Amino acid sequence: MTLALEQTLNGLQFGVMLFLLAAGLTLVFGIMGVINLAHGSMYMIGAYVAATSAEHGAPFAVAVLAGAAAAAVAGAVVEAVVVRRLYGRNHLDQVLATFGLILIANDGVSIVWGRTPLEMKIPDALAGAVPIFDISYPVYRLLLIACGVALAVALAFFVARTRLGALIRAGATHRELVGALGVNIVQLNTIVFALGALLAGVAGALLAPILSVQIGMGEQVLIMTFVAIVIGGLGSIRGAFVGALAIGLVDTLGRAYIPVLLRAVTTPDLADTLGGGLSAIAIYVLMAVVLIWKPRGLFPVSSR
Amino acid sequence: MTEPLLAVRGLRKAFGALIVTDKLDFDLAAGETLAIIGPNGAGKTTLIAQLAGDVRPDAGTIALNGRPIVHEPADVRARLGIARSFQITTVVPTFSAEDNVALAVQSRTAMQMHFWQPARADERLREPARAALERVGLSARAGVRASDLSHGEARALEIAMALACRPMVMLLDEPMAGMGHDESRAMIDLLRTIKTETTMVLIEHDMDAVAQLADRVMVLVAGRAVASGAYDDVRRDPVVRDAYLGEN
Amino acid sequence: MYLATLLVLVAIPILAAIFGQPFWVNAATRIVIYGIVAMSLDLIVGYGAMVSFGHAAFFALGGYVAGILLTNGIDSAFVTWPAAMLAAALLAAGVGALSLRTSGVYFIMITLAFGQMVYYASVGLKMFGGTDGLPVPARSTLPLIDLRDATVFYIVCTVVLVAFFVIASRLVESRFGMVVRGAAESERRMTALGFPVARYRLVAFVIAGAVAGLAGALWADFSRFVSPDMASWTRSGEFLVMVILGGIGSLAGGLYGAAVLTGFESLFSGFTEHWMLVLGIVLILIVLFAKRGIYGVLAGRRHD
Amino acid sequence: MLQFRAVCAAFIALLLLGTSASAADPVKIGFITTLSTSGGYLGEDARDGFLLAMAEEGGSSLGGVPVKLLVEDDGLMPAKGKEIADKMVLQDKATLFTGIIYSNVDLAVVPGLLAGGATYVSLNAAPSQLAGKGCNKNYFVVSWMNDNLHEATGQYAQTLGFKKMVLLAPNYPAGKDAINGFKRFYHGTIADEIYTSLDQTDFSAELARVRADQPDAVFEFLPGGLGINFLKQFSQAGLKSKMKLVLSAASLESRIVSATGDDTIGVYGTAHWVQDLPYPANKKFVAGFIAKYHRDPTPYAAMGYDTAHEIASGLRAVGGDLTKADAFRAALKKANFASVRGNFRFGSDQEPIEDWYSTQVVKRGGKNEIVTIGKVARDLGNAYTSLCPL
Repeated sequence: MTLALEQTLNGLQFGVMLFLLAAGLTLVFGIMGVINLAHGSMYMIGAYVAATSAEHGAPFAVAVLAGAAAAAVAGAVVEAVVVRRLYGRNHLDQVLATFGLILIANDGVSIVWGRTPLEMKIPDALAGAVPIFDISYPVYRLLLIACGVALAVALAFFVARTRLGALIRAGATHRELVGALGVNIVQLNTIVFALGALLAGVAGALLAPILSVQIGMGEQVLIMTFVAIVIGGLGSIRGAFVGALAIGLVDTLGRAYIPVLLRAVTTPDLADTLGGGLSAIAIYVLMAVVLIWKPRGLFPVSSR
Repeated sequence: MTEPLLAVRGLRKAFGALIVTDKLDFDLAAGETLAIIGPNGAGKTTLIAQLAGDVRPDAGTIALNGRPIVHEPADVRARLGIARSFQITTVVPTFSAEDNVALAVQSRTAMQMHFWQPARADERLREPARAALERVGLSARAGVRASDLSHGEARALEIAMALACRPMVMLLDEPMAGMGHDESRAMIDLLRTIKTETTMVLIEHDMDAVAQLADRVMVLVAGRAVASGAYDDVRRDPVVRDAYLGEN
Repeated sequence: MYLATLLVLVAIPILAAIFGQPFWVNAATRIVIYGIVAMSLDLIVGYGAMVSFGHAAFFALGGYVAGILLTNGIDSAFVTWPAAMLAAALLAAGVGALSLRTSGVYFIMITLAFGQMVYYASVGLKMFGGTDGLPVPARSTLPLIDLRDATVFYIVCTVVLVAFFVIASRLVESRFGMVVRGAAESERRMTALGFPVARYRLVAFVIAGAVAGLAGALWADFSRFVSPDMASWTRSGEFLVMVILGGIGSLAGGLYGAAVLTGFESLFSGFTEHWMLVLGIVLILIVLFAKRGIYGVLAGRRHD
Repeated sequence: MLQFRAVCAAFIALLLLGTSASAADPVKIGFITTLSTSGGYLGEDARDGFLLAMAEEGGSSLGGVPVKLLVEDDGLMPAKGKEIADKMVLQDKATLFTGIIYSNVDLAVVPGLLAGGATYVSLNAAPSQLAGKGCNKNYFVVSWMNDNLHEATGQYAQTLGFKKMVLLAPNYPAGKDAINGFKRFYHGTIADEIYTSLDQTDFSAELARVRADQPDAVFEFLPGGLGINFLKQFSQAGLKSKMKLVLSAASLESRIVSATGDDTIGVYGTAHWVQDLPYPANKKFVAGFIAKYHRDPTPYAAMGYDTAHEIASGLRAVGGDLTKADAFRAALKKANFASVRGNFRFGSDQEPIEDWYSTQVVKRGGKNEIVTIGKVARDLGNAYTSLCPL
């Protein structure tokens, strides 16, 4: 039982972090109709800059902000230089160009930082573990859950209650209308793109102390992020939240329990073989099932 | 008494709280041209969509030649003989006009897949396609990309495609929408020649066209048929005048 | 242009012999096999607007089927190649039937999901080597023709390529092809005309999958090694890059894309460790400025 | 016509670029290694160690023989490695190879090279398939036989007296081998064997299982980035105070230590080479490496360096003439060079016989270092030697 609680917390933590990435990706798709494979690179940049800032003595919070800011700036630059030219182009062109951006980002990072993974320490105040019932859970992971949920709430508030948020909502469903209102679409796009990159950068910076900060970290998480937003329905922030949590939980609980369950019904050797494979594909099976059941995801956005 | 070609009974469709088709019953006799008129939002296009199979009704039956088709998807209904034009021209934009009509000719054998013979050199497709283009007056434009046709030409192309299917029923959703006066004239003349040889359901706002083409007029208001009959009778119906024509 | 391409294909082994560079034949064989896959992918992407992000799964399955048969001593090409095609076709039928319920980005993602499932399945199957891959003991055999000879094998692959090019060229101009192409642009219209669009698409998908499977079998023969990375999503991505790079919807473009991507790597990786950076920039420039890829550049303005 | 010319011109350009690379004289050494992906730094260190040895001779020769090192990145993909090998054999006519880091690439590449008559000197991967019955007269292993890596760790865990352990490895053949190797020398209770995915970054689910199992100690074989993530998360989960970690050399090296900070302090390890080994060759290597690259060397760097010297000894004996195959082999087999590990020689199967050390991470002068504690095994060979007909 306590194991289940711990695994659920782990799944939640993974899910909310995935949401930070998914929110940006789904907004960019919803508003600009762009598939941005380079979103993972923003996450990587956030992590690298945060880790480097921390190494040069920046306090933890400052390092995270630096990472987020760097990702936002990178996002704005990428939008202005490349992505802006991809609006209205077909998805294939977008995939190819943003794939090119991934290559540039990865090689760029290896030129600046080298290939050795970077380390970022957890601040001492957050390093311990707290007892929850009879398990002790890392404070830092609880903080991640809290940050993720807080940012999700802030984002929901921002989209629902602010003028910019209203434009973003309108933009997701009625792009022409927003243009007709005399809003500077070019600027709105840059802002949204930078906002998405910022959230990805926050995720990268927050996860840097847990994960190794290394080249290629963006692509691993990118695929999962796509799975999450596709499950949720492209363009839907609510969908991204549900999808990200579903992925977080299914992936974590799958890894925790599929091998154990299999061991109960087959030989250990077969269980290990199958278990590893099955838990790795669990999220893809989930996505395929959702799409077969609802071809436009759980919360389809009407206009697209 | 002969069986109606198309029989609609108790058709109902709602989008949430909005009822767009409300217990609709009507028949269509072979050779008849039925015009459906009504104010915007009366549910005309949704009705066509339900007849064609693009939208599933919540309740009711549709029978073509006595065969229930309400559960058949759009492509099956098309093969059973329902051809349609769309409110917004829907053709294959990068194909030439002749290619588009040739596809319509080919659709008569839609279930057969031929993988080898070049379709563009196949006179069994091209010859009927040219004939259909000729009928709608597009012979000179046969080789032009559909997306390069003028609006009126593209509408005529859709009619040619519907013709080339040799359907039992043609469902035409505002064939004259967006046309200038002369284009409309030409289209009305074209449809008059066609109506003698097929059965037609026509949505139209242009009352001139309705007067000239329709054997019978059905007036839809908020999803319900408030009147049905010959154009002149319907025009004089006080309910209709009140709900619809009175606005003019 | 086709004549020149054919001439180059024929000239390669001759020039390789003259200059004493047997590696050219080797490199050209690789390009030809990738070209077959890219062409098969172009058939569905370029003509059917079915952007499959899981095409490598069919390539890998074909490779594994041939590899497993060869490992078990069944070496007639009349068995290994058709078996690979059949297996890939069956997989494509299943994947296609489920995936074609979706469209657009959702189709991209669901094919990716199925691709990942195949990938993890190949990783999990330890009896076939798992991540270590499966060494293939010998090439398939044909009567009278010695496939062990590099040049002969190259010629056979080229014959397959040219044959498929001819077949595919006829296919896209046939009645069947017109329907698939029409549906790519206006699914509504093709449905309203009475074409069972999903069935046509499925047939196209299965043909493409089967040919990718055949290419996989050729690859197993060629490299005498099959491994899960044949099925990885990055491999699927590379195939898409080849198609777009070469010129989408041009069939022959697939070969050019394969040649450029493969050639690019072997040329630049010699000069600089950071060749991926260069590739990234080139990809972006091609998307932004050469809209019909290499084919478009070579063919000049398209006529129709 | 224009298009025709364009295709031909492009092709000729490609040809010219291809031929320009083929000048003849120096001995070509194919160095196929992993430079990208999360395992990229492993190959980078191996290459840099090798280059350091070359630099001691001025940078372009080994054993007084001019050499040209052809370095290419296999991207951790077996098929890619094979592609590169084919190219180096056919285009560059290389007959001497080294560099491969990962066993799966090794198994795809090396048998083909050996079958073609080339010589392979391994600086890292040495899977069991190529030991024993699979041995070959042209195959030399300077580093370790894969099993040794984990056998030594199993031995050390046994010596440390752990009663109950949990073992973790990625779900791939080398992972299974690691766990089997460990179990060959460790005889306590094994509470759980956990297999992870090779591309996994978060180990929270596995750590929760470890916590529930309550072992005395944990053994993991998670090389490169995998290990960094695991060690950080292990410490963050509060498990470090509850149980010990005992790791093999692949999972505990200077880059992992530097990337995990204080999370590795106190962790036990085993290695055949440690930075603080007192041999003169090692002192020279460590000083030279730090001076040249400004970072601490890993075992991969040490093995790159040793392998270069081993190849140098062979080249010197035949004056760079690799057609004298028998003489070259005989010279290689003598291992006539001063290894950074001190005691090193080849067994009859041309796999190493060497000492293994126990290590621990300690903080020394503000820096975390892996230090030698003692010897776990002396002259450790491998379990397959008797099966090798050589």
